[in-house]
Amino acid sequence: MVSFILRRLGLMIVILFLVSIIIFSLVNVLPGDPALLVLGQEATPDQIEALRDEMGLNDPLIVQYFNWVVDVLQGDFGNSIRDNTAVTTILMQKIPVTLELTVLSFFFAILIAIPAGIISASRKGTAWDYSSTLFALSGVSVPPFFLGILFIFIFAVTLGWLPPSGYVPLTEDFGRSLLLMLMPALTIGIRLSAELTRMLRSSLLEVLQSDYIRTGYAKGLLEKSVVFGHALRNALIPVITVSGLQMATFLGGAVITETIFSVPGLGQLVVTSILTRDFPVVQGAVMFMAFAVILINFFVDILYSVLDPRIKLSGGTK
Amino acid sequence: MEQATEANVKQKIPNPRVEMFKAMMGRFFQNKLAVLGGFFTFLLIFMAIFASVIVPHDPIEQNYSEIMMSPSADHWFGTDEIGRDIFSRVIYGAQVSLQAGLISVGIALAVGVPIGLISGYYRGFWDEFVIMRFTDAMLSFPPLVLALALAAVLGAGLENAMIAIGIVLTPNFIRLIRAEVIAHREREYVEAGKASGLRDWRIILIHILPNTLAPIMVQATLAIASAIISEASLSYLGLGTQPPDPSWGAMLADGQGYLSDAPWIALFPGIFIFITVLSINLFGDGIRDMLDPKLK
Amino acid sequence: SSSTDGNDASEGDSDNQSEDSSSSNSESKDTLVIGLDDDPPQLDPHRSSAAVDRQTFQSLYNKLIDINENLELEPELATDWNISDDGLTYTLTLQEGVTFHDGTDFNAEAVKFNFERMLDPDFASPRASEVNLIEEVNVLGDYEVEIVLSEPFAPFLSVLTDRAGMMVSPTAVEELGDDFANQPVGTGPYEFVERVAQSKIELTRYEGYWREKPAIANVEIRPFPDANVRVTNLVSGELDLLNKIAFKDIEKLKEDPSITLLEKDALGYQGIHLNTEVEPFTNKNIRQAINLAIDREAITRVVFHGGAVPAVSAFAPSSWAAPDFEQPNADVEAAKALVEESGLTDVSFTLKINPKPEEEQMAQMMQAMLSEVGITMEIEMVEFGTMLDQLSTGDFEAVRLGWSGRTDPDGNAYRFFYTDAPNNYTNYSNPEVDGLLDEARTVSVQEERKAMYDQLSEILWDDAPYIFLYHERDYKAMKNYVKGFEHVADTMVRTESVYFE
Amino acid sequence: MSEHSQLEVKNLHVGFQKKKTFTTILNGVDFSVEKGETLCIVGESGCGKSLTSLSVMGLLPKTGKVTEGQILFDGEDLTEKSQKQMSKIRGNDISMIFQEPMTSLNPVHTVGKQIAEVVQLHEKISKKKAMEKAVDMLKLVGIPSPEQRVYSYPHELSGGMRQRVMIAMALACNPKLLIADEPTTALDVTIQAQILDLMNSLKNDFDMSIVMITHDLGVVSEVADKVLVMYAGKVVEYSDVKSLFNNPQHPYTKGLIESIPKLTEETEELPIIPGSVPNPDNMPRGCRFATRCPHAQPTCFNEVPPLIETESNHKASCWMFDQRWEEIKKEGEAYASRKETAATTEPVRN
Amino acid sequence: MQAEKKPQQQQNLLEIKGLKKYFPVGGGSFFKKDNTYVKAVDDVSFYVKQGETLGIVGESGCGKSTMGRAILQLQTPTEGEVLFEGQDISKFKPKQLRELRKDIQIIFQDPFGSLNQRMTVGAMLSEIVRVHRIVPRSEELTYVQKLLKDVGLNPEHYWRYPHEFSGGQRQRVSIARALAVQPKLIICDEAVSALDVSVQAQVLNLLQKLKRKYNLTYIFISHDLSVVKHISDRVGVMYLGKLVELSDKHGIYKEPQHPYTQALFSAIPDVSVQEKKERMMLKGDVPSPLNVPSGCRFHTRCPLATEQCKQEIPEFRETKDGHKVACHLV
Ligand SMILES: Nc1ncnc2c1ncn2[C@@H]1O[C@H](COP(=O)(O)OP(=O)(O)OP(=O)(O)O)[C@@H](O)[C@H]1O
Ligand SMILES: Nc1ncnc2c1ncn2[C@@H]1O[C@H](COP(=O)(O)OP(=O)(O)OP(=O)(O)O)[C@@H](O)[C@H]1O
Ligand SMILES: [Mg+2]
Ligand SMILES: [Mg+2]
Ligand code: NI
Repeated sequence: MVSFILRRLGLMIVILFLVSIIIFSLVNVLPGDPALLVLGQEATPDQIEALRDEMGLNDPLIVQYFNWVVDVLQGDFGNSIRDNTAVTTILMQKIPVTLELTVLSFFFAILIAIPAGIISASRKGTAWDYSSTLFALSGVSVPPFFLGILFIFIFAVTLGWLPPSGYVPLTEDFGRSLLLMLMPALTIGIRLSAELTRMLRSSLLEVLQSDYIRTGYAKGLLEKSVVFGHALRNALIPVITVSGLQMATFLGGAVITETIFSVPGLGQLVVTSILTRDFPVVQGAVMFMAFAVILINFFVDILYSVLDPRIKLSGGTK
Repeated sequence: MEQATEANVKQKIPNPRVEMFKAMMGRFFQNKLAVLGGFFTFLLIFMAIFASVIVPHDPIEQNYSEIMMSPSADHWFGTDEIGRDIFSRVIYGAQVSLQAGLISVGIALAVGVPIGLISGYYRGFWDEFVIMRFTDAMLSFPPLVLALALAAVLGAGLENAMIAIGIVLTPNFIRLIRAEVIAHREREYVEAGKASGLRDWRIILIHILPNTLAPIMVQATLAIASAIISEASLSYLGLGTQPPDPSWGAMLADGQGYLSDAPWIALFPGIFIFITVLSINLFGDGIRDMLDPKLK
Repeated sequence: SSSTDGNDASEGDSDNQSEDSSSSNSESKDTLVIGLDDDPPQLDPHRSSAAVDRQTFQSLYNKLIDINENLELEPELATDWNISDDGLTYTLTLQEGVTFHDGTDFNAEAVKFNFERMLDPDFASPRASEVNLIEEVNVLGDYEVEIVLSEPFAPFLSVLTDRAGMMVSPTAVEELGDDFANQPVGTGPYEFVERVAQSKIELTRYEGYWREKPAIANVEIRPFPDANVRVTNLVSGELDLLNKIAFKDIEKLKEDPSITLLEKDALGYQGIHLNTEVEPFTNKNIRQAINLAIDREAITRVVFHGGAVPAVSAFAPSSWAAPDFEQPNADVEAAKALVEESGLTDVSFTLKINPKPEEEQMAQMMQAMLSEVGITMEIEMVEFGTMLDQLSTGDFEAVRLGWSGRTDPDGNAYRFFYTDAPNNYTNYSNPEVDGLLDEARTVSVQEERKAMYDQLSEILWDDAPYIFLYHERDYKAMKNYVKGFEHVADTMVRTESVYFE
Repeated sequence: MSEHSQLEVKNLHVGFQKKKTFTTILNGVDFSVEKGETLCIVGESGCGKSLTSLSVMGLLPKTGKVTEGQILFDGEDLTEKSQKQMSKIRGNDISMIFQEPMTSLNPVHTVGKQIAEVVQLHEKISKKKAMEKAVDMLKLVGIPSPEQRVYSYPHELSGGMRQRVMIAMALACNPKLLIADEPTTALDVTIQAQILDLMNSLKNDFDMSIVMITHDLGVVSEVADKVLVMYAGKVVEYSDVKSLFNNPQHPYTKGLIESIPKLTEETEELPIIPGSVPNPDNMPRGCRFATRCPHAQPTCFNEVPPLIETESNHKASCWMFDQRWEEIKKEGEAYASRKETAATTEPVRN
Repeated sequence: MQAEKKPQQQQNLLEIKGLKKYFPVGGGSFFKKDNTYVKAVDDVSFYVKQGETLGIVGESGCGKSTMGRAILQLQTPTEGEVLFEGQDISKFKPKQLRELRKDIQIIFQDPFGSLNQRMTVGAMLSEIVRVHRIVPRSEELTYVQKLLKDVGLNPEHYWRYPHEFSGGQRQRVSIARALAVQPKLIICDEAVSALDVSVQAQVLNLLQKLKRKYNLTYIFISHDLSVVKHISDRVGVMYLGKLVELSDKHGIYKEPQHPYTQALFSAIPDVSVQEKKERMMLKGDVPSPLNVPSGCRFHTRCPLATEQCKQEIPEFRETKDGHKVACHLV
């Protein structure tokens, strides 16, 4: 266990290091001068030069990278170029939003996926199975922005049941916060649930073929007990791993959903920051997202070993 | 005499390739949804290829006296905010989307397959500490964010969007292929090949690659579907196709503003993205079944 | 924390309000919720470069001089001003009894401090280009200050009506340094409470305000970059007031009985920078052909639904410098002839635009129009950051970019058309134009200046380094219980006078 | 009770639905197992041994179906019982052990829990009691320190221990009949010997009947009382174990026994049965072994041979033991000569 | 066949000296160097003479396959020499190894897994023939079809895919593949274990026939003692990575000397033995190769174990003429 954690920490550092290099280089080859964006059309070349100096943009890239990494290691992600707020402060404001959205989306996803997956796997080849498969495929196929737009059109514009968009922190107004999150969370949740249903179905089908399921029946268990007592847990193992790996996709998928529903989360932050060349914010936010993804996968691995006693948390390579 | 029997034999036994193909087709056609998906996929490809013949109007011709007209006999899907025929634009949009899907996946395959093959076959330091960690790093980025950043770096435009999506998809293929190769590398037929004194490249290309083709194909079809969505997303954010080329994503972005007055502007491209991606997904599922001889 | 409490209450209220049909219920409501088209990046006027910032400044800060609905100068922090005959020395008399939100007194020293801050090369203020003619600022008394320019500059007073005239608290600046932007302190009617980037900015009434205190206790500013979302939120009652609407919504909002739509000609202009140093725009015939080929009327009608008027010069109809000449209708034949005359064949160029639906529509319309006269125009969408970069390095053929406009015509022309001026992206250089622009700065008689600008407009139309397309009109949409809104052509949201009914 | 055999299978036909065609795999299987008796079913891979046992358990795959015949357990026909009724019998009256001990245990539950589950299911006792019973059972099958081992997961045990756990689970409710489908195939010989020993001693202690499936004739000689030899879904020989090895009747059984290399004898070349098992979709109409039988006559190909009692407790399904055999042979000779004159020889197929 | 393939009977074709193959476990990654090993093959020495068949028996996981692979250099041995015709092939370069593979071949247990499912049998065999330039291109087809006939298949099978064969036929294809390069030594790693008894007999006979025909040398790995006895001239018994007994087959089957060999033999259920003999039952399970017992590896299960067995590793020594045993008690 200790060796597992050490090893994972080591890996995490390597990956984060690579992520930092990738994002740093990416951001630095972005066309567009942040100094110019800060100063706007009114700026004189002298001013721009001065500001570039101040921001350290005239240093060699290696030096810039090094400076940035040293700061990051001290917990300082720098300040936003756009509004000079500390990146950490901005992140702290955004994280709860994204967290709320993510948790809610997963909640919806699981609420839909588990029953759908079980029904379609245990009634393979029936109309239930077909409709659940079709739902799952549709969910995967509908672009998130189209679904979001459709939701707004139906529930906010036409029916007027839900507020179209916006965000209120949970702490400020619990009910309203949830109400506002309903559509974005459903938009992400439906897609996620579609993926989960597909995965659960196929992994359940495989598990249901296995010998120990036959043993279960041979013991005299009824189908219900076999499915819930023996099959589900085994089938969930790959599903959980895959959803861990999909985490990155969902953090990213939220980008557009957040934009459509004006949810001020991390995704929107990254998009606007890329477009406004707010390098420190882009770097900080992406580092955080990557960190979150890695961390989640770390926990997924632990969960994995809890669910599956065969998996020992040892230092071995996969 | 030898000759005679040989000819004889060839005539008598049914060609096994044909038999295998028939069995595969059988499995494919058993999956009704896949057949439907395949049908639509080919219909869309047909549409894209013959767009210029099919369309009733020029997709970029503007008619300011026919702005935001609802669907009619002349304009099946209505007209958009500068009076263009949406049906014609949607048909042309198939070109963009299918290109985007095929080319970006092509890029990912072209880069991912060789790297995955070599990395998985030789393992060792490069595999463990460079390639795998690098793909790990790439995969811990939210893909859309990565695509967005790449597209911003490369500049807007369909080609660049395809390259960006291709790059984002690549690590997935590297991983998949590497895992497959590692699994096959330990299989006895590969060892037997080695034991027969075959060179590595021959083992990799002639023996391992064809055996990993099935999962690669499946992943590729699914990747085409997601590449289409990604292209639409980038176009939606303004980093995809350039106007006036009709991209479904861009049309959707334009139409979003007119949802309450002219919902058809956004609705039809949206439905087409959906149908296309769904068809390809279904088709991909069918191919998965087709390539799995374990299925009866 | 007391203000947070107040906030909670207001949230509850806005809830109730959306349940009752969103008409008049001003009694309980004490927060004005404003929707902006973007998140203001900067709350420090001397740092600000984005137009949207100014929307919040009007609540947080006072300017030395204000402009009224007819674009006439009005006293604000400066009660009176005096210009020396040589046009170099400006003497301002200041309002007494004004305090900053942090309690600091506003006086001549504060004014001096503010100008020095803007001029400080280390501070790299975008304001510097507006005030760089200032040679010195002298404190003449507690409430009297003298500003000396290095050369006569007629538009100087109008500069003071904008960000350069906004006064920030010297104490706060010294205390907070760069962090001032996150805790701005001005003299305005509202003081800063809290900001959540890209989510909201909260302001509350400044109890020590020197003029009549605003009627509404709190202001909340929320960014909605998506125009549809913004309007939907106004209609559904989440928002009370919008700074900008999508043009396609004009008719709809006009018809909506619960909404008041104010309309005003703005000061800016929109058009295309043609890089006169590269093919095909080295050729004047081509530039003129483009000028003639574009049907501005169609663009304003189709894309802007009447929310813009065709432009022929840098001066909007609201400005006194607007030229009198009629805009000629699109003339395909004449344009064709010009292309022929140019001797060039296969004329083609790439227009860079921002990725926005309206821009795309307009670009596609122009593309169609130009193709009729035999000019091929490619469209390339470039985000703003890249675009600014390419503009400054000259890496472009044509760029679709306008100017938000300044009160004084000089602010709309000099920086773009004077040889080597900072924003002369077109690389246009015409001694005659330079002469006119210089002279118009020194003369202070409006009629004389108008004649000069008229001449300028004609030359620019003829030379066509920049294709003027349209002047936007400014729309402010609000719930009809929002009253007292002063709609000025500078397009700012002035919250001071607003009240609920 | 004693008027019935413990298990009696009569004319069992089982097949699979494949798309539109129905393939019959088991084609009239008959046998019976008395109380306390061990019956071994042997035969080549794919001949339907497992299918027979699964039919008894009522655990055929969804596409499989019993089309004809009866399975009488204590005189009651199991083919007529519903799934619910069957679930009361399974694990309680009839238990089953499978070939692969690793995959037959659920990897995510402790072995104790898996044993206790059967007990709780059929005996309605408390969890704690069931767990105690699990410990007892583990002790019974000879697992050292069973108190700790109940908390082990299957992967923590060796193959032999896992198979013991399977046995413990199968015996937990004192079944009347134990079906063991190749219980030792996956194990090493030394471990196999331990398990076979264990099963033998438990059989005596519990007085159960056992149906043991195997393809290893050595194992048969160790444990069986009676042997059922199957070939391509049919019973070819059904006999007392001694009689079978001493005096195999059916050509297939003979070939089978001879083709095994013997430890005690030296042979340069092993006698073999030429050819391979025909495809289920393409079976000869008559005796299914006819394609490989050295004695086959045209009749063998066309008419199904009856199961003929050649000795007491020894039956074989072959025309050779029929009174008509001489007749059949003559007919065959006549046919062969006709064929020879036609001068077409069928290629020898291996 | 080539002339050099007819030498005097007594030459050592292959000699193994102190062969070891350790597998590191725990990945031995960058962050954590792990020093535990699976000692799959631990100090094994023996020789094989030209034209003889050496059988290797032992329980699952005792290292039989690993040894086979290490001999072939499919897995580089950790230590030890593999002398083939007097040359140490463990020091060969890749190019030399490829050449060597003309001389040593292997047949695997799983007749399905060891064939490339996506290639016709003919393509697979032709490829090998072509790569090693066994015959000119024009004769390729005839050569391969003859090969198919040799192993008892039809020439028509040239165009078939592996999945269209029965298990026995597939194993014949594997044999044909091994024969295609005209090897001197073939390692049969459980080559008949996956087959039904009736098919097994067919394949065993075939192997015998081919051996005579081509003067082949076999190392025959199996866990089936009767099969090994049937086919081998000499037999080696492995236990946990070590060779514990090695002798000609009459010696070992008549008078097994190592207690493990004795137990192994007595555990075989044999059809021909009708009177149940008294078994020598072993207690417990095979220990994990990760954690091998000290001293004699068998002492944990040996009914005769003494203190000495727990402490000292017994030497592998000759007790009789050509009969080697590793046991303190012999
Ligand atoms: N689910 C199924 N669908 C179709 N055919 C099946 C199915 N299961 C088994 N069969 C067929 O039934 C026949 C008998 O299978 P069975 O498993 O009973 O053989 P077996 O005698 O147990 O063989 P083995 O010794 O390999 O276990 C085989 O030919 C097999 O192909
Ligand atoms: N690549 C490998 N990495 C780590 N351990 C291995 C590897 N290959 C084999 N082993 C281990 O080495 C030991 C010997 O394995 P090997 O396959 O040689 O046994 P075997 O005698 O052939 O067994 P079987 O009869 O089951 O085929 C086993 O414990 C196995 O787990
Ligand atoms: Mg079976
Ligand atoms: Mg092995
Ligand atoms: Ni029309």
